[in-house]
Amino acid sequence: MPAPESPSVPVKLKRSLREAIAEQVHDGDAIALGLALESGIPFAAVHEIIRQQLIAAWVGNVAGGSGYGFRRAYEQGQPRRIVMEDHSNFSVGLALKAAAMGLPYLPTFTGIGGDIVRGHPRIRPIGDPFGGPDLLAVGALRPDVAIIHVQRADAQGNAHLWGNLGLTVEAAYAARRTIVICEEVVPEAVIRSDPNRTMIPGFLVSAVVEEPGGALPSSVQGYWRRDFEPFLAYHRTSRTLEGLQSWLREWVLDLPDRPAYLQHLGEAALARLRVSDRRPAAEANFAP
Amino acid sequence: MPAPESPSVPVKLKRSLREAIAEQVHDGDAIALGLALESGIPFAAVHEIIRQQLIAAWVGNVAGGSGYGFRRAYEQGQPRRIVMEDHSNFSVGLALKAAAMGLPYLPTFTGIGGDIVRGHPRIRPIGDPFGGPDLLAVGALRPDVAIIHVQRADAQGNAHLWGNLGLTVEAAYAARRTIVICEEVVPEAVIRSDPNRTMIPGFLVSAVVEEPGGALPSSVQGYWRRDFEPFLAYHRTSRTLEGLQSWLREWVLDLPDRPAYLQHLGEAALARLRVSDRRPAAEANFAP
Amino acid sequence: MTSRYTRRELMVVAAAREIRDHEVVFVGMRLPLLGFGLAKATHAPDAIGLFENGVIRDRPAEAFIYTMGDPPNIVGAVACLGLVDVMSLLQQGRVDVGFIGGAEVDPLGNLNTTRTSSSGALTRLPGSGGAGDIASLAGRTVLIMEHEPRRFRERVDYVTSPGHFPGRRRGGPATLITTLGVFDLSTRRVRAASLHPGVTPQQVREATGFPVTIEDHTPATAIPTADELAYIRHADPDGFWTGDSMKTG
Amino acid sequence: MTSRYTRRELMVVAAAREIRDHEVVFVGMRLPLLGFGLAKATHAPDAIGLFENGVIRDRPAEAFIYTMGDPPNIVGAVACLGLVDVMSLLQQGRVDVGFIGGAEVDPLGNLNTTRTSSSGALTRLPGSGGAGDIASLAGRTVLIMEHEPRRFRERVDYVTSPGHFPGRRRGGPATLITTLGVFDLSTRRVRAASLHPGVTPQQVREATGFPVTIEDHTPATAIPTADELAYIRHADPDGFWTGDSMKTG
Repeated sequence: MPAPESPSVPVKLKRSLREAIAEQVHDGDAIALGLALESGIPFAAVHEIIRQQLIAAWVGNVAGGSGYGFRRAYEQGQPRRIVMEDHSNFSVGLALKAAAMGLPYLPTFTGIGGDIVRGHPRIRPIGDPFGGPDLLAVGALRPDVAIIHVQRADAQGNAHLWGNLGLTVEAAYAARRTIVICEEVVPEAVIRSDPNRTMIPGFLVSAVVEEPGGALPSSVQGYWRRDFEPFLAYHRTSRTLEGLQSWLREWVLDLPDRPAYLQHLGEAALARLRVSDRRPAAEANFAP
Repeated sequence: MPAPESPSVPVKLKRSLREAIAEQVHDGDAIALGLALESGIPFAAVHEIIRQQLIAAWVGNVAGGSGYGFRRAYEQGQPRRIVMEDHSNFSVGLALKAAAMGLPYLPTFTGIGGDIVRGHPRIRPIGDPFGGPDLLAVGALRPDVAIIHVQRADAQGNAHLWGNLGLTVEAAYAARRTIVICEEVVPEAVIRSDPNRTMIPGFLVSAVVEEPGGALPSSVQGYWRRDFEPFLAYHRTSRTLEGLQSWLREWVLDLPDRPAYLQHLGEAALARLRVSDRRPAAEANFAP
Repeated sequence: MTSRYTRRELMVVAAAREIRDHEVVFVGMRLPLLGFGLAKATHAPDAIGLFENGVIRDRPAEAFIYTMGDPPNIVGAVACLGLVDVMSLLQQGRVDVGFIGGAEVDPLGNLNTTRTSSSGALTRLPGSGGAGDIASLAGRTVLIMEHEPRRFRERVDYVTSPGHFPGRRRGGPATLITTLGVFDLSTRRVRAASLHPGVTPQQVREATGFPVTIEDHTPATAIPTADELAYIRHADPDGFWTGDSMKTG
Repeated sequence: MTSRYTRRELMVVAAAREIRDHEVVFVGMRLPLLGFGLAKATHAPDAIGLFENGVIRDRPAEAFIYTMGDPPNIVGAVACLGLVDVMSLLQQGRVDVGFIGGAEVDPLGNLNTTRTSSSGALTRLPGSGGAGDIASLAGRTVLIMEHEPRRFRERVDYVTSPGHFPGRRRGGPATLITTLGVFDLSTRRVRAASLHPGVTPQQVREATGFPVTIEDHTPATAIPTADELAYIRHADPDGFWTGDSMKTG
């Protein structure tokens, strides 16, 4: 029997988020995150990226509520100018889906007649070879890194995600590298007990990190409620650049990591946010 | 408060498969079934369609093992000529997916350089408006009816399906009407306990029927093992047209319905095929 | 207008009335979400609600939600799919009606939620979200707006969500619900269907930067019934969305 | 050749050797499935297997399976997606190697599984299944065939699974494993890499309807080790696929 050429499993499981970000995220990378819209936003990773002084070059879609920091950057170039590629939710979804499907583009009817698609760098007119009306082709968007927060994963990155999905699956398929941040690293048998729950197969995953509460103040179904107050506080404080900077210091720069963030939040807040009741999914029997 | 205009829920839940087929399947309809490839094939529905003397006009894809009945029809026009539109698994999947996405076609690289796509009625060359290499456009395939066998559904047709999926979801989205055949009709609360397991939302479903064992001799994860012997027996018997006809009489035409089929199969066979062990999926907590 | 209901409560009632029974509704947050729940509780018990994050519900969430991704909006959903899945159903034509809002509207029902220079300086707005998709692909759209002169413009600065235009494949704006009245946009002209109680035609004209047809017999918007108000106040107990201090649109 | 292994067991071993460690493999049924399991058990412990029905496994099923949809193939899978999902990963270029078979093959590695008139009358074959997709989209393909003159043709009747052709974007046939030997197709010429023990060059030429390069120093295919045979007989205890009575391809 030939000796195994490479017996060692590549070590995807990282000791810390810091290690995962340092290894997987590089300056100038296009990063896809916040993919489930309002839940499971990997804030711990975002804070780590800010601490590591990296700059995301591209903001694809901003929905819901105007962000003062974003407006200052866009309107006044403060602290620096950002370049915006405007999309609708569907068009950015199709851009990721095209990359996920290994295609240069996907056709769509969305956006026709509006200004988003006019002169758009990623959207062009395309005909229908079967003689129907013209469509738009949305060019593939392949992020360098997708950062995804899930409930549980095994050490190989096979990830169980439930509740809100949004564009999470498309982004993991589309991205060159995917970082899975999970509430719990679980034994392989837990994942294998329900392969239909595996939204991201491990062979697409570059790094796995266990970081409980890493999505706060956004929610994680079955683990964390949404912490509404910080969203309002950030909105108020970020009205001025000084306010934003002081908020950044308090909640990001002066905290070494996520456990320190949770400690700064305080036990009372954590107790209020942590889900302790159970509403289990009805049993699905996989017996063969 | 205005009086409800139409308070009654449309009754999707049918008393029998016969009623569902008679109401939803019409002569000349394009029917999509066997969508999970080898599991969950709605044989009870197929037998009912044969009993009701309807003819499917289109066979899209035949994989695995040559069928003598199919060969006789194709090669010799016996008992009648069938028209074949050849596909690969991916191209027929993309044809359904295009309809599911509300598009006239989807682009792909599959099939280039082969004979399947040459002069194909549903596949045409298409360019890439972003300057990349040419692709093929696979035209949308919108079945009149999709027939799908699932583990459980509520009376509105919201259907939980797990295990093998194949093209089931695409077909239910693409079809004008979908018939859900389930092992068990369950209370709404069971479905709602795990909305990520709902592969087919009820508003896409026209009829729901409870027909335990309706997919035999194919398997249903957690409910029925695959009955291997009938596949071999059919293969042997259908070598001649007479053999096929006698098989049809024994297993389809002379049996009024699926319960009679199960009885004809016999208790010993059912005991061997019925899954009684449990391998439950790991718990997923949906508590908010 | 010193009655016992707020204008936003009246708008929720008007939104609910735009939903017919058995319809598939693309539900937004804020007032349309309440309108969907109210319609379900009254004349449209079999309406189905789709949310752009992938959630499909046939009844409102049991608890108050701030965003459609909040965990209570998942609990009790009939399905929780992905964004592209529900958008695909929308593109297929399976959605009868969708609700959208904006910072600016024009007579063709074009909405701007991207950027404006109306105040002189450039103002960046949040962007499309799903609104541009609903405007493009729903069977019809209902627009919900704060009725102010700077928002009602002859031509919006930027068309985020397209209204009526030549060659439109499907749908288009049907109704515009504002803080002053309900307007029919289905004919590509803006015609008042009803003015809210106490609102005069002159008030509407002064707040509207383009011509609007108001007939002599234009009725008053039907005021909320006690049952309707009870539903709204049960669903929004603190008046987070329907109190007079909350901005719509 | 009266040794203690069958030709099909030898072919399984040859198939396993085509899989490198850490590779993503599009696994078919029959011999390639056994080859994947054998590779995992020996030199490629970290290979990943994709099945066209949507299943992703990092180890073979615990029980014997007849089809990839059999319940034991779901149990213990790392993921169970849809067909379009795994085909999308294939189209993306995430699959290193795929295994396919056919009724006819030609020197460019074109495979026919659709229809043939080679025997005079029209014979309808099962069709592509996923083979045409694997041939089009995998990083490289390994072909597995019964080595008979009527199957090895100068030009196949119908190209179900395209081999080498000008303008190919990616991949193409790398290796052809037959009942007589292992052949290198990567250079667009058919060159024997090894002949199975006891097989003569003349036997191969007589069974092949097109020119094949067989060098003097062409080695014999390495015979299965005891451990390899033990694995195969554990996985296929009744010789359903690897017994001498079972046809390959």
